[in-house]
Order: sequence, then C-alpha cells, then structure tokens
Amino acid sequence: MSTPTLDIRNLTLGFKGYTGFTEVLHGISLSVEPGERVALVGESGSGKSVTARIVLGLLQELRTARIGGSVLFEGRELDGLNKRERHALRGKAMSMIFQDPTSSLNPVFRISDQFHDVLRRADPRITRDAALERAAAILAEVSVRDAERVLNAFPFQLSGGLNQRVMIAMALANEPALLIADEPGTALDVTVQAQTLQLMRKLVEEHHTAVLFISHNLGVVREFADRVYVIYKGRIVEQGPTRAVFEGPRHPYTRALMAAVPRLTGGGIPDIDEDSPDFGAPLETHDAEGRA
Amino acid sequence: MIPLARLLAKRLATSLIVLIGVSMLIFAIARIIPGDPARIALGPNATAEQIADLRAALHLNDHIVVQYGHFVADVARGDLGVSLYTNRPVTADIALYLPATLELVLVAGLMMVGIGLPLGIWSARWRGRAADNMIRLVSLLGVSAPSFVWAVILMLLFAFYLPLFPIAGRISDSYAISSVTGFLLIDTLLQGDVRAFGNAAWHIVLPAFALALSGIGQAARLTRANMVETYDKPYIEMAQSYGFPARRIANHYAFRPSLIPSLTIIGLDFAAMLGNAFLVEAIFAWPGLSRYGVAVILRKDLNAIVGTVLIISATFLLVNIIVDLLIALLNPRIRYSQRPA
Amino acid sequence: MTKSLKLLSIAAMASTMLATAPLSAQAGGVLRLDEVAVGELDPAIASDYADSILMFNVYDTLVLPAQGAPGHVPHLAESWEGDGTSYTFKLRDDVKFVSGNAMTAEDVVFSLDRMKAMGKGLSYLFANVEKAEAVDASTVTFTLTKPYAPFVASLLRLPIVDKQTVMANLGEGEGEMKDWGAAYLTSTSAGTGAYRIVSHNPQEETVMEKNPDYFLGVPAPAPDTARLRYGLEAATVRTLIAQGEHDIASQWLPPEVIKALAANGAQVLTESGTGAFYVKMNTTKPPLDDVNCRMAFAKAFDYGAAIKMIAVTDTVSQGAASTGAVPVGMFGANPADQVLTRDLEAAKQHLAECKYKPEDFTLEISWIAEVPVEERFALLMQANYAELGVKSEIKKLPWALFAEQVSKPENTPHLSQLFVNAVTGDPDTLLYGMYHSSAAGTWQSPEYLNDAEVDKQLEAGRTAATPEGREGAYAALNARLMEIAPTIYGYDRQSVFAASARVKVPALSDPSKAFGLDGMGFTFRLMEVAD
Amino acid sequence: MKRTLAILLANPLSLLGVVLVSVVILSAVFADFIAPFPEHSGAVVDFANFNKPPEWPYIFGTDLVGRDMFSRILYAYRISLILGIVVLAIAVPIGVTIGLVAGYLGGWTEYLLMRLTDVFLSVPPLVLAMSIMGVLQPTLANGMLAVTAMWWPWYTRLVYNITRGEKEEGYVLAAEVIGASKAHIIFREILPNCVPAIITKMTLDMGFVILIASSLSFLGLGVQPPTPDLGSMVADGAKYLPDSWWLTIFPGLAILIAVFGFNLIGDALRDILGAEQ
Repeated sequence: MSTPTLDIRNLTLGFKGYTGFTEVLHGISLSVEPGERVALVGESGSGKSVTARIVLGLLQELRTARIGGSVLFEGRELDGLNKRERHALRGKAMSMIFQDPTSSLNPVFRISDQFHDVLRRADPRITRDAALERAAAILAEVSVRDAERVLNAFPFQLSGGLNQRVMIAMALANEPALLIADEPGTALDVTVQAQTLQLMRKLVEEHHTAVLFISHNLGVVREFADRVYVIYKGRIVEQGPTRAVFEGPRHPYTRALMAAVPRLTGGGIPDIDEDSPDFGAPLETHDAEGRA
Repeated sequence: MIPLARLLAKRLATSLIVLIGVSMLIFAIARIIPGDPARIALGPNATAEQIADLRAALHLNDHIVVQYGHFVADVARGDLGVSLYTNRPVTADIALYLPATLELVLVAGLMMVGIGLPLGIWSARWRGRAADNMIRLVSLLGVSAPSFVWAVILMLLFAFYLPLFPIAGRISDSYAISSVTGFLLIDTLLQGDVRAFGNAAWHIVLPAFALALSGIGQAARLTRANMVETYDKPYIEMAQSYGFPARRIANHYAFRPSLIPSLTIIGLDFAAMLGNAFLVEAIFAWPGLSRYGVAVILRKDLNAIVGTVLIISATFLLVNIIVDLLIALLNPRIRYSQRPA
Repeated sequence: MTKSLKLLSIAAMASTMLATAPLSAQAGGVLRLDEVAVGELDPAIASDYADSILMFNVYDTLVLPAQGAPGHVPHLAESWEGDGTSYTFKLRDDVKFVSGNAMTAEDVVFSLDRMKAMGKGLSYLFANVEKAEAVDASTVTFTLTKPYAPFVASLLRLPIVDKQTVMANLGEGEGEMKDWGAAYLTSTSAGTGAYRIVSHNPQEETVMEKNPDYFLGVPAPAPDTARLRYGLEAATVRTLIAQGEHDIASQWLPPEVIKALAANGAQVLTESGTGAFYVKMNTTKPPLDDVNCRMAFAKAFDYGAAIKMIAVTDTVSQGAASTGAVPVGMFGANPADQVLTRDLEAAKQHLAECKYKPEDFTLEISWIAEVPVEERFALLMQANYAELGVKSEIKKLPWALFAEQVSKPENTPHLSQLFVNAVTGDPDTLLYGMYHSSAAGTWQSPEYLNDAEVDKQLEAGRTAATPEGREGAYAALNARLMEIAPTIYGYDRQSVFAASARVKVPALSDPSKAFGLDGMGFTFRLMEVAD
Repeated sequence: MKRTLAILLANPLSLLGVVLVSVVILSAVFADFIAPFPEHSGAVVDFANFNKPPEWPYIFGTDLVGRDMFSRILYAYRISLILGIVVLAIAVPIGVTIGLVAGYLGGWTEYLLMRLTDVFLSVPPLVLAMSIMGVLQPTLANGMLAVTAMWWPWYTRLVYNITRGEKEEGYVLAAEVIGASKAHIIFREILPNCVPAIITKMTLDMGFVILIASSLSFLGLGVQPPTPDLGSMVADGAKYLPDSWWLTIFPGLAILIAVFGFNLIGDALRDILGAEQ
C-alpha cells in the first residue's frame, strides 16, 4: 500500500485564552490516499476548518494554539519540519480553495498580480510574461475563455463563478499533491456551485490530485467524495466510503445530518436535540471496499 | 480615467464653495476685532487725519457686506491688499514665507509617511509581540505631546547637549542661495551646490521631525489598526495558505487595502501640520509663514490675517483633494467604477 | 540629577566650541547680530531700535552726536549756524549716494519733505519745522515755526535720501508724489551710508556690505558684511553665540541669558543713558486720579527688587537705580546717589489718605507681550500691592494693541510698563511726549497728564536758549513730577549686549567713545571684526 | 460598565492610563493640599529664590520670580482639566446634534450643515483658534470658546457617519412606520447607538483639548499670568534654554503625561466598546 498523501493521527487542538484552556479537537484521525477525494463533514464549529488549517501549518504559528498528535504529509511528520520546510509545502505541495471566492481574492490587486505570486511559489524566478502565459493556460482548463480580460481585472469586476474558477485554477496551478477545499462555493448560487464543483472534480481527476473536501453539505459531498468522515464537536463520529455512509448512517448525528440533506444550499445545522445521549456514541466505521 | 476627472471636478467645486465659506468666516472674524486697524497700522504718532484717510482707503467706513464685496473683487484680481504691518503686498509677504513653511511641512509629511507607515506595518505584522507593544507605546507617546514640547526636547537633546544638529534657521550663513522656488532643498540642487543642499537638509531634520512626531505616531497607529482588521480578511488567509512570504503579505496584501481607509486621516493630519508648524517654527527660528501669521494676528493686521488664513486653508483643501485623488488611484473600486469594456 | 545634567551640558558646550572653531575662522569679516522684527528700511517710517541700526549704517545725517561728550559734530554738513527759528547748513561736496549721484541740498530738502508728507515714524520730531530750502547746491536752510532748542539733535533722525533715485522709482499712489517711493525704500536703500543693502527681508534678515565709495572711507578691520537677523529666540541666540555662530545679541535677551553667556566667556557691551523704565499710571481713571493713591503705589514699588531682577553680573546691570523723573546725565536730573527706595509705611499712609478704599477697586497691570521681563515686573507689583491690600489683575498686551488702546483714556490700563528713551538723545524728546498735556494718549503718555506747571516747564525746556536755562527748567519739571507722581520711575535704563570675543565695539565698551544715542553704538564702520 | 472597568484594569497599558489620569485628576483636585507652596499659584514673588534648579524644597525648581514650579504645575492641571471639561461639555452636544440632524434629515439640511462643518474643518484647527483668540482678549473663557469653535465639527462628522448608517437599520424603519416623531427617532433611537463612539472620542479628546489649549497659550493666546498654565510655562521657559531647563521640561512632561494617560484609556475604550474611528 502506498503512503497516504495525508495521514492525521489522534490530532488534538486547544486554545489558551483569557478564560482558560479550551479544547477544540479531541483527537481525530483521518487519511487521504493519493488521488483520493475525501470529505470531512460537520456543522460549523465542529472543528473541520481548524483541521484544514493545521494541515496547512497556519495554526502552528498562532501562539495561543496547543496542538497534539501527528500530521503526516506524504509520510513526513509536519511537526518534525521546521518553519521554513513547513512553509515550503504551502502553495506548492498543498493548496486550498475557500468558501467565498470573491472575498478570498485581494480586492486591490489585479488577478494577474495574484496569479503571478501563486506561480512564483513553484518558480521564484518566473517572469511576469511567463506567468501570464501559464495562468492563461490553466484558466483555459477551467473553461475561462477570455483569460486576458480576467487576468487584467480586479476581483470585484468578475462574477462569483468566474472568481471561483480563478481560485480553482490558482489552487491547481502548481500541481499540488493535496488540495484542501473548505466549503468551496458555499457563497455562490446553487447552479454555479454545482458547475464549478463538476469542473473541480474533472480537474483533480486529470491531475490526480488528492482532495480533502470540507463541507456541511451532504448533497455536495455525495456527488464529489470517495470517502466521508463525519466530524462532530471535535471528534470523528463516523467514517467510511461515501455510498456506505449514505446508505447506512449509523451515528445519530450522521442521521440527523442526512435529514437535512434536501436543503441543498446548506447553511443550516440539523435541527436536533443536542442533549440526546446518543451524541456521545462511539465512532462508527464502515468496513466496505476492503478497508480494515 | 473619466471617473477620476469627474471626481476631481466635483471636489474642486466643493472646495471652492468651502473656500468662499472660509473667506466669509475669517473676514467676519477679522472685522469684529476690537481696536482700529488703521490706528494700529499707522503707529502711535499718527494724526487723526491720517487715520481717517487710511480708514477710507481700507473701506473701513463701509458696511461689512460692501467691504466683503471689495475684498472679493480684489482677491479675484489676485490682490490680497497691503499688510499694515510690513507695508508690503500680502501676496508678496506670503510668497516670501510660504515656501519655507511648505518645505518644512512637506519634509515632515514625508517623515510621517516614511516612518509612520513602516512602523504601523511592522507593528501589525508582529501584533501581540514585544515589537508591536513597543511601537504602540512609542506612537501613542508621539501623539501625546504637542509639537512644541517635542521641539523643545529634541532641541535640548540634539542641539544643546549633543550638538549634532543646528539650532536655528534653514541654512548656514556662508551659503548664498538665490531663491528660485523658495524651497531651499530644491534651489540648492538647481544651483548644483551639493554641500549647500546637505547643509539645508541638515537644518531641516530636527524641526521637521518635531513637527512629524505626532503624525508619525498617528500614521503608525492607524496603519496598525486597519491592518490588524485586514489580517482577519479571507484574502489574507488565502495568501497565507499559498505560502506567500510573510513580508510580502504584510507589505502588499495586508497593507495596500488598509492604506485606503488610513489615507483620509493621514491627509487630515498632514494638513493639520500647516497649523502645527506655527509651534515648531517659533522654537527653531524657522523663517516661515507661521511667525508672520502670529505676528499679524497679534497686530490685528486685517489684510494679512485674511490672506494668511485663506492661503493656508486653500493649501489644506488642496492637500485633501490630492489625498482623495490618491485614494481613488489606489482604490480600483473607485478608479474602475464601471467594468472594463 | 541636576548636577550630572549640568555637567553634561557644560561638557557638550565645550565640545561644541572646539568643534565649531574652524567654522568661525572661515566666517571672517562677517558681523552677525540680531534684533526684534521687523527691520524697517524706509527712513520716513523707521522708528525703533532695529530700524535705527539700519538707518545709522545705510544712511547718513547732517550731524552726529559727539563721542563721549555732549553736543554734536558735523557729518554730511561741514558747518551750521542758527538763531532759534532759522538754521543754515553748509554741506560737504564730496559725498555720493550708492547710486553714484552726488548728495546736494536738494536731497536734504526732499528728505524732510518726504518725512513730513508721509507723517509716519519719527516725523513728529519735525512738527515745528516749517520748511527746508536749498540756497545752492551745498547750502540748505531750515525755517522753524517757533524756537526749538533740540532742533539740531532732531536732525540725527533725518536720514538723507537720494531724491533722483527715489523719483525714478515711485510706486503706485495718488497725487503727484504717488507713494513717495515707499514701496521702493522699504525693500532697498538710497543713502550715502558706509554700508549698502545686499538683501532685505523685514521678518528675517537684512544683509549689508561695505560701501567702497563711502566719503569717509571704511576702515579695513570693520566688518565686510553685516547680517542683521530678526526675531531670533533667546535660546537660539544663546546657543549660536556659544557655538561661535553669532556676534552681538540684541539687548532684549533676558538678564539670565546674558548672565549665562557671560559665564561662558562672552563679552558684555553696554549702551547707556538716554532712557528709563517707567510704570505709567492712568491719571484719569479711579483710583489713580487721586494723587495719594498714585503716591502710595509709587512708594510701595520695590525698586531694589527690580534692580536685582535686571542685574547681569556683579558689575553690569540693565539699569541703574532711578533718582527721579529725569534720568541721570540729562538736564535737571537729581544726583546719582539720591536713589528712590521702597517705603511701605509711607505708602500705607498715602493710601489711607486716598479717597478710594483698596477693597473698592482692582488695579489693572499691563505688560507688553514682546518684552518678557515686564511680566516679572507685573508680578512684582502685584505682590507689592497685595501687601497694601490692593487687588490687581495682570494683562498681557501685544505692542500694537497696547498702542491702540492708549488712544482712549477709558481703554488705557491703570498701569502700563514702558521703556522710553530720548530718540535724539535730548531730554525734550523723552519728556515732552510723555508729559505735555497736548501729547496725551500716545504710547508714551498713557498717564493722560494735564498739569499746567508741567506744561510750562516743558515749553521752557525746549525754547530756552542757554544750557543753564534748560537745566533750570528741567530741574523744576523733575521736582513737579515727583510731587504729583503720574509715573513710577522704575530705573534708568542701560542696554546690555552679550557679544562674542571676536568683535571690538569701542562705542559700546569705552565710555569716551560712547555716542549717548540709542543704536548709534552699532555704527559698523567703527567696529572691528577679527578674521 | 463594571465589565469595562475590569478590562481597563486588567490590561497593563490601560491600567497605566488609569493611573496617570488619576494622578492628574487628584493633583488638580487636591492641589491645595499637595502643593508645597499653594500660594505660588497666584500673585507671589520671591526674588530670594528665583530661577533655582530642582532642589529641596523646590523639587521642580523655581521660576523667574521665585515660584515653585511643582506647585504651579499642580494648579495648571486644574486649569487644563476645567478647560477640557467645559470645551467638551459645549462642543459635544452642539456637534452631536448637528451631526444627527444632518445625517437623519438629509437633503438641503444635510448639504448646508455639512458644508458649514467643512468650512470649519478646512481651516487648520490651530489657525482657526488662533484667529479667534487674536480677536478676543486672551482669557480662560475665551480660550475655551476658541477651542470649542474648532472642536464641534469633529463630533458632527463622527455622528453624521454613524447616523447615515443607522438610519437604514430596521429599528429606525420600524419606528418610522409606527409614526414616531423625528425628534424621538433622532434622540431616542439613533443617539443611543452613537454613544459608545462618542464616549471613546471624548476620552481621547480630553487629552487633545489639553494639548491644543496648551498650544494656544504657547503662542501667547491663552490664559494670563499669574494663573499657572502649562503651555505658557513651556513658552516662557523656552527663552531660557538650555541653562534653566527645568522651566520647560517639567511643564512639557506634565502635558505629555496627562495627554498620554487620556489616550491610553481612550485607546482601551475603543477596543472594548468597539467604536469606530
């Protein structure tokens, strides 16, 4: 068996604040194989976004954060890397797509400038012309026809869908091994969201990129992911192949999530009784598709 | 560029209205001064007849509205009248003193931007760390004392006790620089006299720094506050997740968007230096408009008061317009209010 | 902490002097001095000390004061004679203006006409002069409306201007003479003086250089260039001198600063004798319309503390104890050892006899904003009169505002502090303007005194034909002024200047070379500057 | 309120601010008891002890007529605080009312009021105050007037901006629907939402009023002697630098301490109350 692109083991996270220590992640484990699309599903505040930021190494720089457990990227322990090495991974070996494409692009710089900076991560000496050429090529891959106009524009001059494609193009520009997609396109129109997701799926398949897909939207997850982890209050409560989880949810939280599926655009947390003792139920693992 | 032109036209029109308002305000203030300007001007030994003549010549016997009419007509011809104090045209006096003040204010403005902004950037980048706390403390100290206190302290430290800088004036006596622009830093270079330029620059350091200190503090505080806010924006997280260098994130991705809201205030602060220059010029014997301004106010020199305040206000408005244009240039949302074709 | 700071400061000063020594050597031949702004270059407008320095160097007058002695000596005039209402002057024929034009009787006539027509500055000195006429190119006759003993002295204030140059540069104005060349003469000079204008900025600096064609010649050791700067802060002057970048400080430096400079090796120059410090009481305003109240305030004033305040060193002071209404050295003065002193008991007695009670009035003590030492006198008086149970408030007045307020008796403060000096050196120009009833309500006469006896003696003093006659008149005047106490005669003034060691100014350091006229000591051609 | 205070005292910087401001206020209030020479705030001269460097019992030295600098600085704080309080007490209601009215009513009222505000804001603050002081007699009351004249427009601007935002808010629209009077909406609905910003600005301004007032008296346009005033002390003392440094440095530092203290608290309040710039 090949080395997983991402292997998280018993990850814990806590913050030290004025009111004392608050633990946010209570020891989660998950893995993403090369080229595999894995979804991490949970409501907001469940800990899915911080997990992504730990993988990117962003939280490690926060002085109030206390991180335990281990994160292995392509077999290398992130904690064992120094700051510079960890930094070197970002934007090259792994990249990220955000929820709201328009506000994730800097409003005062042209797309071209920002693209140039992205490409410079892989090739620090890349000239502006070369960068533009490369950017245009990648934009074409995400079905952007007039790449020149888009590159020359500021984010606020483009539609949300177009910005989302720009984001996807940027994310894949440096051929990363891992792409983290944090609620991609939630801020967009449903149809546009669906289109861009499809586009993204096509691209990651072509590029054989592993994806950690973070979402609260099961409908989208079902379309996109090979495997699903359900996270709830800092714990993984259920995991397994997408089909298995969807067809036979075992954990009450997963079932509650399922009940909310029709609300495709998401935004809502399942309306269930959180005090139910069921929520403390142990991790449910689906053993389908040959995984032990 | 059409939106820019429209913006400029709009701001100029508003400024003109405001300037007319200022002229009325200051004109009214100057006319209700107790005491007879004619008598003050002619000095202690003037006869009643001479005073009556001068009053007539100054239209002082007319209704204030008529006086204002005369004044506006004169201003339209570029005539601000004759100073009752120096017996010279007010425009000539102002032309003589304004460059020195502007030079001081401009250099102070450069210091404010050149030192204040980097401090603010640095502070925001290392927010919460020791460097940040130091900068915050120092910049707050900077804004907490009037510029004359800084002038006195700087002078005492760096001109008296450690005589590193000259104590007064714009340039040493031994340099004869003919005035072309009135800006010594430019005139010396125009004459190709590098040593004189160095000497003039050496003279301007302390007064400009004393004047700039509160502006530096203000600029640093503002930049920091706005940048800290910006650091929470998704596009900064995006830049970080792509591993852009921290320095580039601070200097470009976080700084540029934060600069736009800061600029208005920085512009106002810069313009306020025109007034604060009065305090610094007094200490460093800087031959600028301020000393003239204080002198004419103390002597109730009508024409000169109105002229000086008008010119300072016009400069103030001009600075604000420039700042607005700068903001428009920096903020693509204003520059490209329409989508490009 | 004090000690270490002081040590540091001294060490720093010493190193400054060392560091800047080469600088001052290269300055060579330049004389740097300062005065209060503004420097007025137009002879018809010039009036104060700064203006006088300019006048005495870029212009000449028909006569000069004799050095170290009373009387006048010929200058542009070779000789003169007069009989009380008519004076005839014979002019030198070898004098040229800086323009190259020869100086003739026409220029003298023009200068007087211009002065009288413009009516500014010191033109009032010539109120009694009916006309001047050119008899021939080198003879001029002045006709007076009535005898005026100090006429010759007043000519010290009539700088002779170049008629041809002025006429060629008339500015805008109404009438035949337009502005009388005022616009031109406020920015440059048209005189015969030993120095000519290089540049002039009335707020900042006037630069003058030697006039190589001066009719008396300018001695080589005299400064080649003189820079008169205006409005320097005391602290600035103090450091510039310590750093060897300034030569003569203005007399307006506070005594403490002169003291500090003297302690650091600066020389102290003095110019004495023609003026005094006065606290003038508005005799029209209650309670000062009662002579007993005035006497009370005069007696309660602490003359000793005032003298102590202005002492510069053990031997030099900005003033000498006053002996009465006329400064020592002038006609009618009391002997120098008969000094006024504080007498609180007498003051209380006078106050008891005054028809106003202390609890019924508040005394308004003004001081001139431009003269910081007056604030201290104001505080001194406030404290002195508090001992009499008199309340007072202190009011700071900028000079221009003060001069305007005194034009009406009801606006004039109770007490006004003034330094007055005889502009021509003659007692008439000191006393007449202050005390004659016809002169009431000018900046010199906020007393609004109206006393027949005083008027009589003042007229006698200016018309008396002999020195003895004048002495008698002024002695009587002095006695009368002491009796009715319109003024507190603070002290006889002496101007003190701190100066660097590289200048020699005999007129300000050697009593036998002194002119006895304010500002004349700054005749640059008589100075020496070490190279 | 209690929470605000607790946070103020918890942060070392704002705690420093609270300490400094307390010192200033206590000095001003209890000057009569603290000052070694309370009579030196008035018409007293002591030529036996004039121009003395700091030494016991004159810990800050004496001035040129022999008065204790320390005592005079304590009394000068009293003047500064009174001036600051009075100026804000007049300027804030005027500025706030104009800002509310202009922001809520809009139209010509807004245009005229805001242009008027612009006129005042277009003269550099110090120059405006100087012109006014030049006209009037330099007294404490007139000094307050001059500073007030330059101060109110800033509150107008602040409140105007908030009001324009608030007026579109639901609660305002709701009040309009019910038919509440304009005065009710302006003062009862919108005003309370401006209060945190106003309070923050007032705290910061307390320092700046002291600063501007001292600048005015530095130029000789302020309070008259023998009333002790920090700005005029610096101005008078500056003539005697560097020899009599204590005449300038102590009053200069006194200004710095007071303004710094108010700024520290103002800064902390801004963070706590989350008021906008």
